[in-house]
Amino acid sequence: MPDNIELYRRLYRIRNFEETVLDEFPSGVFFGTTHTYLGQEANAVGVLSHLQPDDVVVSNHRCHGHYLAYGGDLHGLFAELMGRSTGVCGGRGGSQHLHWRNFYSNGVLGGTVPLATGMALAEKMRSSRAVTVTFLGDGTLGEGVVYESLNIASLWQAPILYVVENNRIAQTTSIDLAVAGNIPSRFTAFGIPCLEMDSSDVLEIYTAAARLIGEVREQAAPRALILHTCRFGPHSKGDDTRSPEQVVQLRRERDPITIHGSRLDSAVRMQVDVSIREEVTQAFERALADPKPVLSSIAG
Amino acid sequence: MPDNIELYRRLYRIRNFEETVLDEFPSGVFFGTTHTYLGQEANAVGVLSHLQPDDVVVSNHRCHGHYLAYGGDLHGLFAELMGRSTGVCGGRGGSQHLHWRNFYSNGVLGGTVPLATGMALAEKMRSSRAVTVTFLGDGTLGEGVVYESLNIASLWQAPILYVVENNRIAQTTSIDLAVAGNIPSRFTAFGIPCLEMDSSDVLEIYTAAARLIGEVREQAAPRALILHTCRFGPHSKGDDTRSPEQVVQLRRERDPITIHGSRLDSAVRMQVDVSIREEVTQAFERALADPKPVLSSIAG
Amino acid sequence: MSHVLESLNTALHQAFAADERVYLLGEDVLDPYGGAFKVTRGLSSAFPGRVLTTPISEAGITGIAAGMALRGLRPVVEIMFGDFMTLVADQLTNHIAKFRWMYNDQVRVPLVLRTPMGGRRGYGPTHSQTLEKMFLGVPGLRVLAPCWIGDPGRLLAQAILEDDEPVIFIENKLLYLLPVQDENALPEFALTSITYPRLPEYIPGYAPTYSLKINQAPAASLTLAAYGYMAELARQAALRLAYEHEIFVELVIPTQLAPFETEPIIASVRRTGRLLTIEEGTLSLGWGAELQARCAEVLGPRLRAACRVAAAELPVPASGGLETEILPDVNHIVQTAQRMV
Amino acid sequence: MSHVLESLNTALHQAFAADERVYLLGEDVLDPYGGAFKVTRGLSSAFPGRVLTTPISEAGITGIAAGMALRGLRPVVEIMFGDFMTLVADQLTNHIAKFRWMYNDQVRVPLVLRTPMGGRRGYGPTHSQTLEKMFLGVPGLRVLAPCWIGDPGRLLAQAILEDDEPVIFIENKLLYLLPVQDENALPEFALTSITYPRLPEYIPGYAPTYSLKINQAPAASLTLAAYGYMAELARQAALRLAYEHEIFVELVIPTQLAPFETEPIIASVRRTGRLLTIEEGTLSLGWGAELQARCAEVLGPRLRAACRVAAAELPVPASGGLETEILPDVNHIVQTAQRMV
Ligand SMILES: Cc1ncc(C[n+]2csc(CCOP(=O)(O)OP(=O)(O)O)c2C)c(N)n1
Ligand SMILES: Cc1ncc(C[n+]2csc(CCOP(=O)(O)OP(=O)(O)O)c2C)c(N)n1
Ligand SMILES: [Mg+2]
Ligand SMILES: [Mg+2]
Repeated sequence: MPDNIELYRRLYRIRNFEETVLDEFPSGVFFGTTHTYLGQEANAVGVLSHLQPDDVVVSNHRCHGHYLAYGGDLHGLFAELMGRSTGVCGGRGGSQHLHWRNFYSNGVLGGTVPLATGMALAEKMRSSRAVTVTFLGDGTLGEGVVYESLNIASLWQAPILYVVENNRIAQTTSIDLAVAGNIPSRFTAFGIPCLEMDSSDVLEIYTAAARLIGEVREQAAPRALILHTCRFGPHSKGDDTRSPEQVVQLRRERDPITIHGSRLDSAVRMQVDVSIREEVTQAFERALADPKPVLSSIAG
Repeated sequence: MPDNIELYRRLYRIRNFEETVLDEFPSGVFFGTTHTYLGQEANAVGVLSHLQPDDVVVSNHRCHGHYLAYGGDLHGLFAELMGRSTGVCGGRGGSQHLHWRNFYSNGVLGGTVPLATGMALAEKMRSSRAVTVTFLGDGTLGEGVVYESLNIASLWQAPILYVVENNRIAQTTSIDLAVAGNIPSRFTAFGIPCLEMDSSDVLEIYTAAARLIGEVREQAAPRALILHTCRFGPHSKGDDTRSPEQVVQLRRERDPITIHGSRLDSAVRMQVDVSIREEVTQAFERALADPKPVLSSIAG
Repeated sequence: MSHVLESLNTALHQAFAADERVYLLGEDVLDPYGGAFKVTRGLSSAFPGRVLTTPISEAGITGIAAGMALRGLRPVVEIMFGDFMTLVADQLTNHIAKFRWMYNDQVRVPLVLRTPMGGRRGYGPTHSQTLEKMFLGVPGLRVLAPCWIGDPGRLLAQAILEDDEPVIFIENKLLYLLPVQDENALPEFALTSITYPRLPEYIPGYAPTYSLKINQAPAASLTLAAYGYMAELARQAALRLAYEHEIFVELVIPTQLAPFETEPIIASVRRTGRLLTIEEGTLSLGWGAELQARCAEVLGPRLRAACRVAAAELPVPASGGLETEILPDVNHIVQTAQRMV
Repeated sequence: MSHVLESLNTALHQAFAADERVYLLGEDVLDPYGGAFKVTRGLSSAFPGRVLTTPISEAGITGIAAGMALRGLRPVVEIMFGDFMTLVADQLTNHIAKFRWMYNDQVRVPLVLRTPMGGRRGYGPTHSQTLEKMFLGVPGLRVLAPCWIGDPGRLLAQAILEDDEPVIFIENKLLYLLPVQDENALPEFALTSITYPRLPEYIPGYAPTYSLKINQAPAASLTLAAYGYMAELARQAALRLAYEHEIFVELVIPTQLAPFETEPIIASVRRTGRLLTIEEGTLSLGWGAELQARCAEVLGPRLRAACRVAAAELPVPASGGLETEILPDVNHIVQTAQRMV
């Protein structure tokens, strides 16, 4: 198990990366748009810290945190966001379309869920004992293909963990306007056991995930983890329709960095902060100096 | 309430129509294929006997029984199956694609469910107090758009009754291979109250439907009725992969015609049988004499 | 001078005011956000209860809108990004487009499905496509594309209020902020607007085709055909061709993409003998393919030169320079035109 | 002599035997039923555990197969009717077709999606369409169509075992029961088979284009292009044109529809000056549109006559006579050819 310092490092790396992204966006270094993981760091770190090298992750539009918690390289991600040929996808994918080792993301909501389910099944068919973890938001529960996937995952016992990050909002739409009934039932209705957790504490999530990923691996069967969580930033950039007070309160009460950071000796923590900030800055600077791809230089 | 004789008449009309369809198919009078309603007659009759003139029905590939129970005309359906210009859709639709008054069917599974949901919402928006009833099979629960619809029906409180006809088979695929978890939970997970019933008795179904349709109408809210039922015939024609013994047993134990027919005086029953057979035969003969459409005669 | 976005937004307000059967369904369409591209801004405040923000269920809401349309309402659906039109392909093709004919002309499906298409914003492969070509060949669908010329808002309002057929309404993202131009705003050009009064279900003034010629120019030797935002690039190219290369063109801009009404384009090519089609989607089986095929069929050897400018046959990359390379631009148009005459 | 159906079925058996990474997913594919059109017959008995009958979830199973393909397997998906391809449009377009390029060529998606298309069986508007045209313009997808000529099974086996790109494999329903014909079985014709060894990812013998000329006939004055079942109708038309009207044609039959490899067709049109394309789908933006556009682009006025035979732009009706009227047949081909020369 990664120690508290290491877990903190992972959390803060995501935090600092995402803050840098939002801070630097207006300067025009990045292309397109972005969906930052601010506030949800404990989910990715708590869950993905259990992964073994062969395990597979399928992520969505809000993928930076997942990618970094998976072990993805800061520079490769900055470079991707900046559209450089050194980006993890050579600048072709951009923020939402990442692939690195066994990590995959795509920007069409819901469509990644059957994909992940198929990957889990393939690993089972190939007897690799690898676990597949896939993330989806509360809003993504609106997409029908999610349920097609849950049904088949249950019928064929896919070794997959579905992680719902319920931040109670989809872009600007509150969960009350978009999710009828309740989330756990949507998994148990298909025969997929489900654990629900309302926490921003990486240790609590880590412990819950340990159990579920263990079950997925041992029993080669699907599980779901519903994480009630908080989005601190805008959906993408400058598009937060919630009241500032509401967001301030979330940041005060539910900050994974604060919660877990308090477990560290403050000098140690400061040292980690400094080193992470440096790591992030260096990756940013390095990416900024990298070349951009041109069509003629790449295979059609 | 229709009396027992009338209910029987409705059941037997469907039975005799469908038997005629299967009997006559080899003679080449019909186009394409067909999905008969044999064995499930009590569902359509039990539910649709509650409809008021403005109510709406959305049906699927197995629509003959729904259409006839809705009050649809025998000759128009025969003519449609025979591709005559007097068919309910002038021969353009054929067996799976019917429209008559407030009755609609289409042959792409699942896609009719949002359609029905939207119709129900439209009736609510127009304050018509009309109820929409839609039928779907157990196999159709595989389609994701069904869940998109349930979610929205629940959020927006559509006045609709979803009737699942669970004959435990989809074409040749047993429910065990296709439906994980359980059916009622798939509705309650979205906040849609649900009643389950394992019966081929039209009176039992009629009573259950009375309650649900009443609730849908009074509360302008969605409900689901799960009817465990039995398909007596092949999926379409000559494609039954079940053992003949199994089907014989179903026919012996679960025949809606037998169950309800036993409530009638046998002389009365015989009289009804004769008159229905005549009605069906006449409709068949009349349709057979009708002209076929030609492109030049119809609007592009 | 108002922008295309404003024009469309105003048209929605007018349509809602004019007919209470008009509803709108879409993701994140409520105020204060007012939709991802703000086309619906203010609508939910002005018409509460008729602007329905939906779960993320593109197929579901399209099917629901179809049901509403079949039962007497006139729904408008917003699909947040045109890339997600793939998710509604079944509802459009196997349900909405078929009902009228399959049900023997007994029903109508007056539904408008609006969606923004196009790249040049760095959104990457799944948020930058121009996918309308998938639907231009589906019998039973009308596909419209407003332009910065004429009256985009009127096109939308007519689609919502007067057209009883299902309409797909394609809005290019970069078009939104272009100022709407009428005749007077285009002093360099002579503008003609053509409609089709002979069509069986003709609606006066609906879905015009525009034709632009440079004032006092010699006879055109090339026809350019383009729609939506690409018509603006074609206009720029037309000026450059005239002033820098003395190549004079006629630019034809349909607002109805499907069903194909190619008469004005063919009429122009009869005069010029050459057709250059311009579109933002990928080349193969794009809008231009059908135009070229129809011209070749009708004109035979009188079609002396045919070319298409379109996106390279690749996903749209996120990286800006790469994206620019892949999408068609004014240079491509100018260079291709030079090669053709 | 074996039928196309048998040839495809045998190929599946061979592919399963040759490579244990091959799996098949589809609705009702288990024995004894063996699939709605029996193409998978016997497969589940011979390879239990690798033939997966699925719920009715076209999008889901296609996405699942894509995941399997990305993780080292070689899945085959059967979509029961091609009409339901609309349900997998998103998986194909925004996921499967994009992964390789969008992920910077780091992955491959070796998946084959098979589906039957076509009418003439009275199945009506939602079970009779020819919809492949929706996917012919999607960059990143290969679309193949076997024919009654050559070796349809080999085409399928190569797609499954040798091709690392995603393939859509279009099987016309009436094609299934046609006997497979090789050179010797077509005594009236000279048969040439053309492949593209210059393509970057060339697989020997894969996806040939066939060319048929009547033996000892004068120089052809018209090129017919057709694929799948329509190639059989075109063959019949070619004979009638020759024997009844002394019009001699060259018939070109590609088995790869997309990406478009038009060289053999253009080479033929260079000789004949005339191109008649024949397809079962509705006219607008069908396969023929792209061919005609490419010919017009390359040949300019040397394309003396261009025509397309295709279905009327309507849903396919259930009523037999009406269906026949709407779908293209030998008479349409013969009449159109007569008008062209
Ligand atoms: C199919 C599809 N529809 C719409 C969108 C646009 N979109 C991107 S993110 C988003 C909200 C997603 O909400 P949720 O699933 O809760 O994830 P969160 O953003 O809260 O992490 C929307 C509507 C999309 N990318 N894909
Ligand atoms: C989208 C779609 N996929 C597949 C089919 C082919 N098909 C027609 S009926 C059927 C089985 C349906 O089973 P179920 O929903 O249980 O209804 P039942 O036939 O048992 O009444 C299938 C697979 C279809 N019509 N539409
Ligand atoms: Mg959310
Ligand atoms: Mg069933």
